[in-house]
Amino acid sequence: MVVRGLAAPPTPWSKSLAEPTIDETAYVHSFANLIGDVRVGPNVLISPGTSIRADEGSPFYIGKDTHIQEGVVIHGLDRGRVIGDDNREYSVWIGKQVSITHMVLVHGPAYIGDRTFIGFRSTVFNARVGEGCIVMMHALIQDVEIPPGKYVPSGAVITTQQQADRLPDVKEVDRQFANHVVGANEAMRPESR
Amino acid sequence: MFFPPLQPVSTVQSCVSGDVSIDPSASIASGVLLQADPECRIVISAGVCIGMGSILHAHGGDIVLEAGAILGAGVLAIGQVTIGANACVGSITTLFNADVQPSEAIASGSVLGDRSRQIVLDGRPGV
Amino acid sequence: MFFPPLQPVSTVQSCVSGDVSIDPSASIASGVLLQADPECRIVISAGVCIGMGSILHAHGGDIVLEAGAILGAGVLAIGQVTIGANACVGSITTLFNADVQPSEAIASGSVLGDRSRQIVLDGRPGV
Repeated sequence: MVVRGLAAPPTPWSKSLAEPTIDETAYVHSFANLIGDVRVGPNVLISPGTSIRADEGSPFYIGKDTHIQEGVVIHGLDRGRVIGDDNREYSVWIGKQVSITHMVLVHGPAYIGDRTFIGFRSTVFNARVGEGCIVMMHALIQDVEIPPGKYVPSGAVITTQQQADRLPDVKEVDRQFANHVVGANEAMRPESR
Repeated sequence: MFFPPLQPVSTVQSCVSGDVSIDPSASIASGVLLQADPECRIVISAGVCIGMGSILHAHGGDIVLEAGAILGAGVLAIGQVTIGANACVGSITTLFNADVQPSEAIASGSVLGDRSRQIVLDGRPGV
Repeated sequence: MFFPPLQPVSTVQSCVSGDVSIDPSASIASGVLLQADPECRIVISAGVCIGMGSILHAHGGDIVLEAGAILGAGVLAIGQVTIGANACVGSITTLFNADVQPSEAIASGSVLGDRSRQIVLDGRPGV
């Protein structure tokens, strides 16, 4: 086998960054890359191969019981903030019991409400996704506010508020499929091994 | 369909965890993650090539890459997946509990095994 | 179409000759041959992956593998060839003075750039 390394590019502005604040009950894999003011809540799971960099936009908030799966990238623009549930300003707010699945890109300013599911390789940029939404795979959500409890099908490109307002409600069948997808990461939690 | 740009690889080395067997003639690019959950296996056969930043996560079954199979950059294979001999899976493809036949070529950016509810937005499916 | 089985590679090391530049993040399997004729170059960009026993021979122009491109096992690229970023070239494919577009997936066993005379034998093209 041939495996070659690639050095992580140095970020010149990251020298004076705040350190992440990680709750002692959270599990952050050693191959996860967290820098800057990232506030990680209780029982959060952060998988290997993730890159959570609050080096331009900051701070980031990741709520209780949330899963960040492999290959997820969370980053934020220098400008632009969202209001978190605590009425403070964040570059990225991710609520509690959220599932951010493999290879999702969350680019701040971005707000993701409690119990929302973001499917494989979808992108949320400059947007608010309300509580209890299900966003399926390979979707793009940009420059919009998605009301709570909405369903975004795979491959959807939602970039106007008109589109966002017409989205259908989540059905039980959607919730079941999302749980099936998330099941793949439950085994990751060290206590369940 | 929109795809986020492939991110630069941040992990210095590839990361392997669980029951993963890799043939010595396989070639694995930088930043690849191979993860087999308990009681699952990942098998990488002879002459297989895996592109940069790909993620293979075996869950509820094995992930088997048969001889000469190739996965492009940024491929995600999750669940139980078999990639047939000499198959070619284009970059940034997602495979969820799905198989690829031997010698089959899958276009870049495909999603296989997505059984979520499809709906029509703005008169176009899924758009 | 018939394909000879991939032969086990006897040379453990790859062989490089001429003006060949290889990004440190590229991964190259055993038995690969990279040969640039005089005044030609071979450029292997970041995150590229080349399968075992592949042969790249730049002749009359450059061979450029853009970032994240991946070539399967036993690929032959000869002449002037550009493989676009994140493209995926299936095993035992032959590229003769031909380009592959970014993110394109080429099925295993393809021939690109063959401009020889095609004839029909037994009612099937080229068989």
